[in-house]
Amino acid sequence: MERRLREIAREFLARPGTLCFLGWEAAPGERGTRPIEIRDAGRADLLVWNRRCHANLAAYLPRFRGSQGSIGIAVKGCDARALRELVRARQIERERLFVVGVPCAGLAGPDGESLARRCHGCRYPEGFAYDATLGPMVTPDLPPRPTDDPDLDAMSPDERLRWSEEELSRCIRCDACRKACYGCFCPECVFEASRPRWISRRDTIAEKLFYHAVRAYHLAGRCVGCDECGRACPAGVRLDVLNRALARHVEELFAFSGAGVAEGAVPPLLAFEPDDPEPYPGGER
Amino acid sequence: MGKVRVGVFVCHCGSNIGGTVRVPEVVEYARGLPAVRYAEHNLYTCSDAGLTSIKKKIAEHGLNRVVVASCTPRTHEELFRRACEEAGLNRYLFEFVNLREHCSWIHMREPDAATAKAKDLVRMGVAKAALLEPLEAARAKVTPVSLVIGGGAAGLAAAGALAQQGFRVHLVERSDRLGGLAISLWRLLPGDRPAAEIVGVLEREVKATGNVQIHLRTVVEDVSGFVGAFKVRLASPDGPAEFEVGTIIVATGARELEPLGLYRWRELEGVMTQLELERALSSGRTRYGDAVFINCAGAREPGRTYCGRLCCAVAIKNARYLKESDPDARVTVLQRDVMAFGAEFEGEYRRAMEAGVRFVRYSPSLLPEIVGDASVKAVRVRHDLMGRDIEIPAQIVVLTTPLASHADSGELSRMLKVPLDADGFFLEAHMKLRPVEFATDGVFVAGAARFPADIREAVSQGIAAAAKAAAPMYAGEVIVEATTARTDPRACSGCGSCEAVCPFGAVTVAQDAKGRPVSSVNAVVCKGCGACAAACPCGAVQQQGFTEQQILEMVESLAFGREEAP
Amino acid sequence: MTARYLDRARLAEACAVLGRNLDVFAPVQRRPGDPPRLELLPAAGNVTLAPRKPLVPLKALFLPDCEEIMTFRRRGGETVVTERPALARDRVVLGALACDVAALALVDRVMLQDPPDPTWRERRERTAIISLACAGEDETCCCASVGVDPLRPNGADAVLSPAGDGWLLESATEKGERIVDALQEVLRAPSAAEIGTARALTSSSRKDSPLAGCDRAWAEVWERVPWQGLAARCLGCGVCAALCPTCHCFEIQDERRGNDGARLRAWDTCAAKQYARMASGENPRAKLEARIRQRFLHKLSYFAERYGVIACVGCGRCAAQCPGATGIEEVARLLALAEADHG
Amino acid sequence: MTASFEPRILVFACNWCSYAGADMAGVSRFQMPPNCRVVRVMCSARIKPDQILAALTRGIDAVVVLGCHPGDCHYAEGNYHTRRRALVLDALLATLGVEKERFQVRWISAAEGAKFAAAIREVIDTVRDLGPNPLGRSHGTQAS
Repeated sequence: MERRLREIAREFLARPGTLCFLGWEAAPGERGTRPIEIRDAGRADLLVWNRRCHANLAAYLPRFRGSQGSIGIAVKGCDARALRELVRARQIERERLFVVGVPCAGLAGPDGESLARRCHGCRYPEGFAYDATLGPMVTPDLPPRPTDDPDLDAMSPDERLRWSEEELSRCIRCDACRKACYGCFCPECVFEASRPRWISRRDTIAEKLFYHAVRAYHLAGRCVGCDECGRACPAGVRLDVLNRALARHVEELFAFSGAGVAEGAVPPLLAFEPDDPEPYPGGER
Repeated sequence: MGKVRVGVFVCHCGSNIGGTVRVPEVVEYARGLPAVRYAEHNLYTCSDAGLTSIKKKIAEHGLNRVVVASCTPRTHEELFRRACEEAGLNRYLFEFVNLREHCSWIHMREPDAATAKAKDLVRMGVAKAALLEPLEAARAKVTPVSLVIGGGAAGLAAAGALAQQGFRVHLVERSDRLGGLAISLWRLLPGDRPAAEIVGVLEREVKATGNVQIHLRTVVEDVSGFVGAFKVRLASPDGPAEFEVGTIIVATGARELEPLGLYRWRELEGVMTQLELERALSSGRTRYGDAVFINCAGAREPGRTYCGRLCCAVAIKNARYLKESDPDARVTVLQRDVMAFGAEFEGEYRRAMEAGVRFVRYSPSLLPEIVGDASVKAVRVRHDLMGRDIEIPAQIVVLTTPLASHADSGELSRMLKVPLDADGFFLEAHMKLRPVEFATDGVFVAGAARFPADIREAVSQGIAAAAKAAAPMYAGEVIVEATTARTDPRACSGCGSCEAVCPFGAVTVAQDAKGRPVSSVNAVVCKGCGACAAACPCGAVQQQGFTEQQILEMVESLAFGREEAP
Repeated sequence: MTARYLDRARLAEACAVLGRNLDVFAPVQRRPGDPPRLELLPAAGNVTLAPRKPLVPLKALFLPDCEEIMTFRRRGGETVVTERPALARDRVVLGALACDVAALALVDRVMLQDPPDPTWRERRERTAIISLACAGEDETCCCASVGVDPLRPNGADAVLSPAGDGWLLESATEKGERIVDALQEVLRAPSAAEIGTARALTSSSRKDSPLAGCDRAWAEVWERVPWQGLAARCLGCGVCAALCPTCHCFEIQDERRGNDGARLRAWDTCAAKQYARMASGENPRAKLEARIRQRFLHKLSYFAERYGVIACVGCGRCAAQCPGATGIEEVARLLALAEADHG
Repeated sequence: MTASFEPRILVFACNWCSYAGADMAGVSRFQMPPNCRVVRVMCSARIKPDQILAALTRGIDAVVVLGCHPGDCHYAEGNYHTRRRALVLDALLATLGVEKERFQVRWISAAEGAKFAAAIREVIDTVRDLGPNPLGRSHGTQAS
């Protein structure tokens, strides 16, 4: 497959009007792989594909807004979902992209052996129009959720609060989760703005809770579960648990197919149905 | 603008506030708040004395923000804003704090708590006031010309009413003659007068004004712009036409539902719809022999659940006529239940029964069957009361189908950015309070385009829509709310969340010079609800007068502002 | 200064003893697999004296992520200002690693040059550092390449060297001596064997890093470094700066909430987009590659030009944590390459 | 301690229905405990969940959003968006372990002064029983 990927990239870059090809290359030392932006066909041989190609390359697309030339990009299932969302949100034009589908049977966890957390319950995007693929792009049969996930549903609100405060208190406010997120493409984030200053730099649990709650809300119905935030987090905060829980709620509430899963699906917060459920039954007339 | 200088005016409202809240204490507290340069209390701030004092203090203390803590903005905001304006202050540099309805009146037995709460409310008001910015209401010129889409009864009535008031009207009708559905009818209830005669009156009135340009065999191809300045493009055999109008009235009417696949219509000779019968009657044929009417054909069933409202009356009218013009003929109306609303229609119902028309109830679970090979012989139906099938001989079967929306109403709704309901009829802004208006300014609806209407309703709705449309054209301009949304292009990612939630199509995302998507708000179309501001993840879209900063400042003022712990 | 010995079994006791008169900070592990954090004792979790880099470097105890310099409260029109109070007690840090300790000396050069930063100075003067001899933690460690001795850390007041089921404790300064004295009741004399093991310790920290001999001006070379390539895989997440023991930029914010407020000093970084943005909205380093170049050249070139040493202690945190798997070592390599091509 | 505890509750009300409903409650002299502070917005759809989260993490004990009844929105669709946002915010708060009573949405028409008073009394009672907002407790406490 790796060879095929290199061929495809080489052929693509040989065409006129191409800007670059986004893929993965081997990283120095024990770090596995890392993203690479190839501009000349001669370097296509640097491309690799293996269970440690974690980076969601779609996260690099918004930076090409306003530039010229077509962009080749290799995508796994989760990356393709993100890419579809980015196109919907006008952050990149689909026509500019040459999308190479990479069949991923599940990435490696930190130990190199186990299944990466993000890959549990993976769903490949439906009816996605790849320009080329390295094989059939079908959802692999993977366990729905990591076995070491805390079962939030089984907890009382109080236990959940203690869990989230303990979890979020580990956050060191480095902002890496936000900046690593494919969906955080705002030119200036609310957390960077000074008028108003939404968040204080103070190192308190309340501020961290606010930060992560707002972040989760802004991504509700848009989070594709690629867990790049979790990979970027140096403190090992279990953002994936929060993200997965909220995504599940949103999908159940609005019979939503999931961010980037179905073509043309609109994130639930950008639409409504007159007969949506009542937040407070009995709150009606 | 320079340093913020807030003035606070706390009202006793006689004893309404002062009887519970210790007003002087609140004023003293206000004096200590950041940016407050002056504070006083008035017996009645809304009195001449109070208003004069506000103006005087603005000048004396160089106040550039005014907070009045008294009653409710819903009744008094305009008054105080005007006072600020008269003192040379932009009217939007005023903030209202409600100490009466929201404090003294609901905490009458707790003066201490009410006074503490009053301090909180004033502090929050001052916090917002310090961040207020001067605003200008957008104004848009209104072209005193109206477009009426549809030349039926409603459209004619609307066009006539506008033209009589001196406005020029473009009346667009896609068929080759005016009158709509009504002209194919024979006689009209109530009053049982020839339809053509009534429509003729409307048509003559319209033509007499000399202000109406009639476009026959013409369709609306495109509409852009907004209230006051809609750009309209028409298409007709004699070529396209383009012009600008200030208002638009949708009077596209409805059509009789064709009962395709029902009761062997168009398969057996003698099976016809009410409209086909009316045409036959108009042509002068009076005797038809035994007749069976089947009501609710294609109505009140899955897929088309609504009741046509008028069809029963039509069937009653025609059944009676057939019976009276051929007393030996057996005339039967098969019905699921009879909808003859109002004194007139109920009267018609009685007259029909007295004339000898039989009304037989059938159940939707056992639909009548037509008997006959080439032509109708009889109708077999399960008699609800007798509980057994009966066969009613018939030379003709008349199917009573409901009025249905036009198949292409969707195109027009997209063009005008106005909604349709589940059945494809146009949906007004508020079913009770704004029956002929759309949420979109300058666009109105009348007649069967909204829902099956008889001619009386169509005409009155046409006149109502005309009255609504005339208002902005008389004024010559629309002044729109200043607290509209605004986008900061540098902060905008162009993700389109704002565009997606705007009910008025006021927000659009388009590529900027650099090819980046950026949202922008049309202040004239924007109604200032703020839904877009709340949908914008990064605060690039702001609602003026209710900015993120102003609201957050109030929140923090409540959360952290207390001098004593709560 | 004689060597003493601390049995692992008595570690907790030792902390308690020091805690009588001092604020004690030590690496604490909250849950298995976590990187340790330097926390004020007593803290939730176990004190772990192991050669594992704390998540947040030692620097943070002297220049915290965010701190109040002063507070102001508005009362009935009056504003009351309160300055940050002095430290209540002297402090001691247990188990600091050589890289983090060496980093303090680098930041000293900035913070203590005239006029010295009073907060930094007070904390430096009133904090004793008992470091842990480090055998080298992971592949990204290369402190040995930049003149740091992981076994006998420069700038430590005393050193704990693992030996047998405990540590050999040797003071290196007056301050360290006082700590050792304070601990006498939980210490014992080491056996010859224990001294032997401690002396025989070696470290795996690499000496061959391109960072070695990097300490000079790179002005004529750096244009030819492919910064764009680095930028292409950089997410701009800033984790490199957040974890760097020598980054020392901060911003001052006046934060008002309701009628109260504080003047805050909080970390800032040239890796962040807003860092170089001016009031006018102009931003000379709006481009990601410009920010990356600034961040690494400041450490490898500008700092070296000014102070004669590079602002890197080879702790490898940046390389280990970067989602794009880029570290300062790689930049040094690229500089060397660029130079090689050049001449 | 919860015995003497008096919650601070922030109420956002839309100008056209709920704020008028609150006025109606005042005009009718319906008495209620003084724990609520009403902030007026033109439409409930203006309220950004960020603002609600800000209030809660800054120690406000509960936030109530009031809007017109679904279908009656002055802006046709505003409260439908409010409803969806509320459902998502509910789910988020539940996930984090914040009691759902601390954020509530109610539909109050301009005529429903009595309903406004009843809703406010109910919210105050439930939140008084819940005790102080734990997020407020953690406010100011240094983490890690």
